[in-house]
Amino acid sequence: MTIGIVLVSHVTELAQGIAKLIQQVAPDVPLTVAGGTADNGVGTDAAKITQAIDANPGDELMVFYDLGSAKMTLDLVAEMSPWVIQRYDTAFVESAYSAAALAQAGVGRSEIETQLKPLIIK
Amino acid sequence: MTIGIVLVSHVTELAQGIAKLIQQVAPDVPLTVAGGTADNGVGTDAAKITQAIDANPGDELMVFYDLGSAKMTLDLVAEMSPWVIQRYDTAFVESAYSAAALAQAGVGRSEIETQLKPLIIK
Amino acid sequence: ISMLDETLLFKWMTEFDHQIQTDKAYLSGLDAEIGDGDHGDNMARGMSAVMHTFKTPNQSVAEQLKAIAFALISKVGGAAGPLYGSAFLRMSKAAVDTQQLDQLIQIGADAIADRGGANFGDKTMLDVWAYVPAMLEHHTLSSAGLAQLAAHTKPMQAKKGRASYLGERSVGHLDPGAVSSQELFQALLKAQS
Amino acid sequence: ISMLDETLLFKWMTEFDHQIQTDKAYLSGLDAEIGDGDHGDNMARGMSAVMHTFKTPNQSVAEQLKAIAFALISKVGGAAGPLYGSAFLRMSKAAVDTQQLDQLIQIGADAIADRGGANFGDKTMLDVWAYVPAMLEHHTLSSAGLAQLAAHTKPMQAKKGRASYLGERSVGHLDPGAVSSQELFQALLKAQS
Ligand SMILES: Nc1ncnc2c1ncn2[C@@H]1O[C@H](COP(=O)(O)OP(=O)(O)O)[C@@H](O)[C@H]1O
Ligand SMILES: Nc1ncnc2c1ncn2[C@@H]1O[C@H](COP(=O)(O)OP(=O)(O)O)[C@@H](O)[C@H]1O
Ligand SMILES: [Mg+2]
Ligand SMILES: [Mg+2]
Ligand SMILES: [Mg+2]
Ligand SMILES: [Mg+2]
Repeated sequence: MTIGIVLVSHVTELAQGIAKLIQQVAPDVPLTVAGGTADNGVGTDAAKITQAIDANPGDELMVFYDLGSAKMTLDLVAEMSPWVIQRYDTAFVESAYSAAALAQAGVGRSEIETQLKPLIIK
Repeated sequence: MTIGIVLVSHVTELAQGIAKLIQQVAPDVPLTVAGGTADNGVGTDAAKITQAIDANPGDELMVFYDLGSAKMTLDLVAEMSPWVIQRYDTAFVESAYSAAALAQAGVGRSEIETQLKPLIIK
Repeated sequence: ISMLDETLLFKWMTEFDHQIQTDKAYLSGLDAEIGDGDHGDNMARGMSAVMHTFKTPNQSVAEQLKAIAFALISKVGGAAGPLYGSAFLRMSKAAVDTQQLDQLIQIGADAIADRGGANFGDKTMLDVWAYVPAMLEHHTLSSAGLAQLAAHTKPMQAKKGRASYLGERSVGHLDPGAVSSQELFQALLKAQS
Repeated sequence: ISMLDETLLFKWMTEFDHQIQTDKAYLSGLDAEIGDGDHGDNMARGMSAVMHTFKTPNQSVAEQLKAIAFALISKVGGAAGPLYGSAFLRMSKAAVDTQQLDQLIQIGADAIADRGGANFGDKTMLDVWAYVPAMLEHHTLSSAGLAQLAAHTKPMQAKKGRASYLGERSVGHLDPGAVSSQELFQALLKAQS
């Protein structure tokens, strides 16, 4: 079961920036992002999120997000999706970075989740 | 005493992305960012951080960062700086957003710090 | 008890769209006070997409509600998207069994509560939606009553959404989502009259 | 007890620069295992800048150490920048009063501990720096001893820096900063011989 990471943000650059940070330490972890509205304004786009989920080749997806409305759109999309999707209410940048570094080292999802516990803040 | 916010990240796009998110809710809060190395690679640049601090017109600066090495460069720069600089070991995106929204509403630094307490994760 | 048929649904959405387009700047202005200042623009974009869904002919109420839901989910771009969207989506599923308006609105309110995790008094759109079903059932729904529901959010402290980041400073402002919901149900009254 | 004068400092940095440029890929490779794979590149960039500082003529040891510190702080771009940089900066301040090498290195080690908040055994460069002053004092500093200090970081679990994110998975790998520090002091031995 390979772990994939999905980042959902209100801002395109923010999602892409975290991706850049993560790819450096986790080049082999499947990573896809959804950021901003359809016209790249500040907000979330259900279609972009769906695409980021569908395009991620990971078997189990760990999804991180910035603010509450991204979470709600994500939940809506996840409910309609056939994939294994787990959403984390953790510090966005820090938890995505940790999860990626651990996944790169071959750590499994439940062990990663244990490590993410102290980062739950929302 | 106006509050200014400074974002220090390993990645240019990440700092700018958070800035975009923040400016929407806190258009009047002075905000400056330092992201990436001098050649915009992944890392931190003391000169960029110094510039972000010097260019911020706020009287007291609240500084948020992503990873530990940004923190160390920031501390070094802050020690040599004549300004009032406070660094927070909090969830990067979430705490910068909260602080900005509160500063925009006219809330003072000590009250903002109380609200940031649950976001201390590093 | 009034029923939701295709005609009423079309009139309702037409009135709501009209109101939202008119009040776009006002709603975004409310959101600027305690949020990010886009609620009117979000809803205006969403309602334009909703009006497009009526171009598909001969849709049942359930089909039409579903199309409305997807338009809102796709186009609003803010928290109001998944919230209004979930309400209409759940209503569309229920509409296969019932067209009774109070029941449908109750189902929509439950969907909003489930999606957002808000309680009554959290200064959200739920503070309007939650009270409308009983008013419909008892034929007491009025424009003044709806205005009062929205006004009640003013002294509340926000516990959900962007305004919750402001803590006590969210007190003293109307919740933009509550005001757009007030307009949604005022549009229903107009459509019924 | 050996003293740090302008000549030794120049030879030391020249040897270190040479070693770092040679081992750039090796050090980045170590960092790729438990970090972000840039430590060799970072140090190589930093040391090139350090060598430039020797172009300014007639600098005292204190002035030269300060110039080295700023070159590292400005150019390394990773955690090693503020760490090595703080060490040399604090050494430059102390060099006004003492040029005794063991004392200066001790001051550098303290600066690294203060800047990074690491303890002994946290799998960082401190696990090399911390033991060098006593070895210098007792004339037991050797290339083999330095290699052993760096090797000791292999079974350690990282508690600081990027490797700490890996928890137990950081065990079994050399710490890249400990290895570059090993090379720093091996360069000192060469410069003294
Ligand atoms: N968790 C929630 N539960 C219920 N309603 C919410 C929640 N979060 C936000 N809202 C509603 O959404 C409105 C804001 O909508 P909008 O401005 O479109 O979204 P955003 O905050 O993403 O910009 C708020 O005024 C509030 O009524
Ligand atoms: N808090 C710390 N205290 C002491 N040394 C540290 C600390 N953080 C990192 N290091 C050292 O820095 C080295 C990594 O340097 P480098 O790769 O240049 O930085 P980065 O991790 O920012 O890419 C580690 O191998 C370790 O020796
Ligand atoms: Mg809004
Ligand atoms: Mg918005
Ligand atoms: Mg590195
Ligand atoms: Mg690095």
